[in-house]
Amino acid sequence: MKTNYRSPQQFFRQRQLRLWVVLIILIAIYWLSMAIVSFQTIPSIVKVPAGLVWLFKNFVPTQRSISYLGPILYQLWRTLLVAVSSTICASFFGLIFAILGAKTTTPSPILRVVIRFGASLLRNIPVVAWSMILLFSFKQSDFTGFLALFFMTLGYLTRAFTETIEDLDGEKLQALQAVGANYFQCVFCGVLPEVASTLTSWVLYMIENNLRDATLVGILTGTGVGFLFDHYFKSFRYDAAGLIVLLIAILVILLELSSTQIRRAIA
Amino acid sequence: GCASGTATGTKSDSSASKDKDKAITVVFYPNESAKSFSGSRDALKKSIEKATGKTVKLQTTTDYNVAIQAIASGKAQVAYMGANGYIQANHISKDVQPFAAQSDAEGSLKKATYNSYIMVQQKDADKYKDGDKYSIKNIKGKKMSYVSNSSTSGFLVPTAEIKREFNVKDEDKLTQNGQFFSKVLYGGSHQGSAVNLLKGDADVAAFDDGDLMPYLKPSEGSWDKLGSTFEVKDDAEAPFTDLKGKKVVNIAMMPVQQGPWVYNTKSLSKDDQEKIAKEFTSKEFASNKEIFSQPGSKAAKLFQRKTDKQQLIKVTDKWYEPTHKLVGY
Amino acid sequence: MKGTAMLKVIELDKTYGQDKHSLKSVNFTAQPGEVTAIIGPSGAGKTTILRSVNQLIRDNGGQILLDDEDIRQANKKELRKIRHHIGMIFQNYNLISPLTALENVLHGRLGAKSTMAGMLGLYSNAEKAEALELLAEVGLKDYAYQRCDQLSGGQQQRVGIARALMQHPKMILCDEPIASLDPKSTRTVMDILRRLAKEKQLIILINLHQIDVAREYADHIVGINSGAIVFEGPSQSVDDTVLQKIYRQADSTATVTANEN
Amino acid sequence: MKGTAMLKVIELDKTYGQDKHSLKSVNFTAQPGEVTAIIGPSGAGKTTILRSVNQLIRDNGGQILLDDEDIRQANKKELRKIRHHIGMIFQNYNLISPLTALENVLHGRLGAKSTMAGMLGLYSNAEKAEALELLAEVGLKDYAYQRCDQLSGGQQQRVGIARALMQHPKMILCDEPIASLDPKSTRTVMDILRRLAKEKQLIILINLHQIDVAREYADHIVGINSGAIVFEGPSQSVDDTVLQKIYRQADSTATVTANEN
Amino acid sequence: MIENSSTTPKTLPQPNPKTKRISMMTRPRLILRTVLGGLTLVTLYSLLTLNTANLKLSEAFKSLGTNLHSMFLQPSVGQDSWNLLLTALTRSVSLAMLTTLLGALFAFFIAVGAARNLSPTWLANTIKAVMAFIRSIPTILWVLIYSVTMGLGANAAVVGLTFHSIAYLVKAYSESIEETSSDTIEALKASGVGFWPIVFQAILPSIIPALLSWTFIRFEINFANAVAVGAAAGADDIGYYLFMSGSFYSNFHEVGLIVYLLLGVAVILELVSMRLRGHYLQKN
Ligand SMILES: Nc1ncnc2c1ncn2[C@@H]1O[C@H](COP(=O)(O)OP(=O)(O)OP(=O)(O)O)[C@@H](O)[C@H]1O
Ligand SMILES: Nc1ncnc2c1ncn2[C@@H]1O[C@H](COP(=O)(O)OP(=O)(O)OP(=O)(O)O)[C@@H](O)[C@H]1O
Ligand SMILES: [Mg+2]
Ligand SMILES: [Mg+2]
Repeated sequence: MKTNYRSPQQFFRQRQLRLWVVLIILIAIYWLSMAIVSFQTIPSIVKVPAGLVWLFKNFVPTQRSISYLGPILYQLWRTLLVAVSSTICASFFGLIFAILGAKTTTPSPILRVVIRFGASLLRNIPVVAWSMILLFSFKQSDFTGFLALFFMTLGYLTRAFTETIEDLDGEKLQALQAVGANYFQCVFCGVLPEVASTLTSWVLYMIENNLRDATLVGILTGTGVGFLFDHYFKSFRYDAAGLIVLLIAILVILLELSSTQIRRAIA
Repeated sequence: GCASGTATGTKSDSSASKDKDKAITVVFYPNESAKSFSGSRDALKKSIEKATGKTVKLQTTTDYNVAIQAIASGKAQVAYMGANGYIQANHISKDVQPFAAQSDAEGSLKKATYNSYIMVQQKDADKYKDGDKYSIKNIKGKKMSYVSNSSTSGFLVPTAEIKREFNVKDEDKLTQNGQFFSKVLYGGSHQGSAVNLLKGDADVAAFDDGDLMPYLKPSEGSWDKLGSTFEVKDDAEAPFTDLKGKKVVNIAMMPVQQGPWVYNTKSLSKDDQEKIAKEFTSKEFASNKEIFSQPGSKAAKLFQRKTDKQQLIKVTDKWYEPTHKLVGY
Repeated sequence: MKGTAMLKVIELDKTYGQDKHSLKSVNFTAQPGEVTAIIGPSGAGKTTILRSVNQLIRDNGGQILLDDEDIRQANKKELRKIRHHIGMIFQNYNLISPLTALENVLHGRLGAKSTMAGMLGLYSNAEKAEALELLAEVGLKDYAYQRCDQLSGGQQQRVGIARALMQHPKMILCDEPIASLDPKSTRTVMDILRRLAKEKQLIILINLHQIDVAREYADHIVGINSGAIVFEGPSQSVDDTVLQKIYRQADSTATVTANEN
Repeated sequence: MKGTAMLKVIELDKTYGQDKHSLKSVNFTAQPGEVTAIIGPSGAGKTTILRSVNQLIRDNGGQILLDDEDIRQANKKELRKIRHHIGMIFQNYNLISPLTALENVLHGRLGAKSTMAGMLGLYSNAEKAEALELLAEVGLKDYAYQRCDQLSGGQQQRVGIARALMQHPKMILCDEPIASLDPKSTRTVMDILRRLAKEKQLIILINLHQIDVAREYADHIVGINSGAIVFEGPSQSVDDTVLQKIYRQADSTATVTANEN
Repeated sequence: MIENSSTTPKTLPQPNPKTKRISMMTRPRLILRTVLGGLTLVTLYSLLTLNTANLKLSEAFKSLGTNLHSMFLQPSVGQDSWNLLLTALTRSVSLAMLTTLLGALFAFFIAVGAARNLSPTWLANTIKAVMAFIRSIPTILWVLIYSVTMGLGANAAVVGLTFHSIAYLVKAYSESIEETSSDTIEALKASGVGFWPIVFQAILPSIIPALLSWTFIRFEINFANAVAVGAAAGADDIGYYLFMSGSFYSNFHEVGLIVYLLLGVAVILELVSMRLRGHYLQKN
């Protein structure tokens, strides 16, 4: 790293130059992408409010949709269970992988690369492919939904946990090393307490995320509230579909609130 | 391919925004009828362009609701859809009107239908006999497989048949586990639904004829006969590779009306409507080798032509009365 | 015992990055039973020396002999064992902030525990009692159950000291342990350290800025400037000329080669 | 001018949480042109006082008069303006670590800039030159372009000092500014602070642990113990009995009510 | 706001000195354990009650093996051409770029309002709730909405996907902002620096590594979404071919090839993000 500049002017000029280069690259990427998919920024943004109006006009739950409340609530409960269980299982394995894969705590750099790319693989196999792989073998059931969510969550949590651990101040770990603590002790007594609150919020977020993804997975596996949504949606019962969205939103907001609350309590 | 087709279509579109109103958007949903035959689609685009003198933009979507909303809202002017989809679109906006559908082999509308089946495995077939005839009386409590709930022949028609037979009022009963059926599966496609049955995940499955023809052959009876037995072909590709030789029997067969070409009368000028309708129902159009697979040829095209007489033929909303009834509006 | 347990640093070298020469051929010894103070201007390399001694940072060359064995040659497992016997007190405390003071002190026992017991934080009652006692000794009896990030700077520093004492160390490395302490606490802490050195024949290596404290409490003083040792001797022999040599030029020229010894 | 620009703290109260009484009816004054030192045991509330003075923490009651106006009544905008004239030096530096020393020093000018210029970090050449000069003055000329997390503790502290000076403040609050400095830097820094106080008639309020430094450099000394002022007077009058009063009991009883004044 | 960081010391009552056992349990720990324990119980319950559809595991895994085999070991272009697939892939990547860039830009400013250490609590909470609401509307719905209001095509796809992109990044960014040490913010506040200068001069440089990693994660998600949903909006991207070969033809070979293409993009992304992060995190 070059640390000596002739004058502050030169230093700031270089800073600015770097900033400009980054900005220009970003703008170039944006412009190129726009051209490739023929996207029109301004006309599109102008129409955003109109879309929102349409959404509320069509999807507001009506009197009729209340009659669907029973099955919706039951499926929502099932979906919540699958979302929670897949997240918890995934976070258990994700934590192990993250500790083994984080730069600061990895026992071997090769393992780190393997884990990172393994996680990337899990995240990036598209849902359609997951559903093909899993549906053909595990059939249409809650279990298939569980597996699909589990694998995708594992991919994300491994990465998120890894980075949380990497962001940790290395000096604090050094203090434990200096005490003569071994690897696992450093992890359990140093790393985990420091990151517990962040990890918890991640876990709660992934539950929320899986609840929403369940709409996608549900369509594929024919289970849960996602399937129900698809069913109402496809049969043009938009009010019922809207009711499902509303209920999911309420649940998601509740989860988010409790997440903040819990994080504050354990911080 | 269709990818480049879209690109050029939109480019001229953004350069001269005036032309935008004049451009005609055609939307396809890859339903049971419209497959990814990009060659056919390009030919279609050319012939519409020739007929109207306007730029044509082709849009494909994988989502059923998007296609229907697009044509109903007038953002797309022309669409090719299944019968059920048409009814839905027409229900949202009366501006959506059919103008052409595939004729029967005689070139008329009389038998302009294809078949939807309810099938069971051959080894269980006897259980579904009512006297010496097959019936669906015994399917209650079984495991059922549909195609998807937006499918006409793989969902709408079979459920209508079951509703009629068992006098069920609430359609939702037929789609939920443990209500009418012990379990309800969705194959995602006609092939998928058939596979559910062949593998034994479902006891009863609904699907149509056209989509299964490459994989099944009638070993007893024919495609048009109730109670026929079908066998998986020896050279069937995935996902049927492991299922060679397995047999299924159709215990119910319902005619399904051919899906229409529709336009939105609000967003397409009268003049263009006539021009396109005329072009589509013309004899030359039917002999376009890119759009119709000619009799005897194996090449997969948008439409199959069994005889020289088969072509697109003019239809109106009235002809779809039976499907209107099935849907309920 | 005294002769063998001595700490001997020989020709220690350290560069950060490629060009930042922070330690240049550092040589000094520290005897058990004595308090050895390292003094020198800010940025001279005091922290760097301390961290090299228990190999928290890898140096570029030299020898660090403890009991005539070179720490630098130890493998991972041996190093852990050695480290368990070296207490360290950090300039910026380095406590695990969400944990209570008590738990941080108990961490001092980790090196002596089995992996499993350490992981799960299973400490015996005796250990807990000892930790509480140590906290009381450094004046933090009432803060045992408080999260460390809610303690004042000086309070955190003292938690760090208690943690080091909890290790029952043979050597204690202190990086400016009294920087954020008030005079009274300073005396308390320095008294503890000196007493430990004498009673248990510990090696105490301590970075200090306050020369008067160094003169009063240290037996042996090492002066460092720009990464090079410029003085080593008994604390009585530190006079104004020596101090001038040590603190000369401060560190605005720290990167420029200085070769006095 | 001297009379009006005085800092007057009246009956200041602060509790952390519900029960932790950290400041109890604190009263003292600080004159421009003078260095006022606050001394007291660790955990007594020195940092808390300083932070209350520029309202970084909201106290529970009392008055803080600067130029006879109560800072506590200022609205957001006024507060920002007032704060721009108050330099602050933190116990743990509080620099933006990924940025260079130079940039951190320049941050001292942000309060005087328009929002836009501040957002984009547009500094004039004169400001840049001044920042470099200030860095040179605290002995960090060669470190101007180094990331702050690569500086030693004392180096970071001095960057913080330069940042405060960059504000051209009317008052400087220093939270143990010399804790991690070597004696020479300590002198440099304290000399700078004293000179500034005299030359520019600044109010300098400084938390110190080193009594000798306080005695030498401060004009006025405030002693605090367990959140209560136990002494206020010129630095000459600080004798052993006073010190005993200030440092008595240390802070193991900091939470227990103590009502001497 | 920042100043009122009054935290109650969360200690349990002092352990009774007479009892021999010295407890180290504090309230935060208790809460954490309760939460984790509760979640574990729910997990156990739901795992035990999962409907497995009479699954025969051995058979399932065998067929999984064959499928994976034909997917990953025998990829082929199927009935489409390389040219077609690569063009479509570029289109998908572009969609992801657009939605990520747009999302990041909007999200950063909204996130500042949603960060509890910068904005009043009511505002932060409101924004967070609105974002949570936006997130819970399925992407396909957004796409539907915008293909109705502006017609099928890239415009609808980009706008539809950007909504989620923004909602997600606002949450992520605002939490990163909340994690910046309040001390450093305090230092600038103490010198009377205004709000936006603090955001850009203190917070932004401190959280760049976090922002980068979040943005890259989102890029990945956007890419996946573009594949899943872009096709529905008629953006004519790789998702269309994946859908056709997967859901319609069950052509494992072509699905395999497309998955390889997608993974290729993901690996490149991962490499770029690792490098950038390393660059900003480096301290030595
Ligand atoms: N991680 C690092 N990367 C690069 N240079 C570093 C790093 N850590 C320290 N240095 C440099 O090495 C030199 C010695 O640093 P060290 O921390 O040992 O000083 P010190 O004597 O402890 O100073 P102080 O009394 O101020 O704490 C300094 O010039 C410092 O800038
Ligand atoms: N955020 C906080 N929450 C709860 N208690 C706090 C908090 N900050 C400080 N305290 C308590 O308030 C008291 C005074 O703290 P303060 O930081 O003002 O002490 P100090 O005099 O600056 O000590 P030192 O010299 O060690 O820095 C201490 O008992 C401390 O534990
Ligand atoms: Mg140091
Ligand atoms: Mg303090």
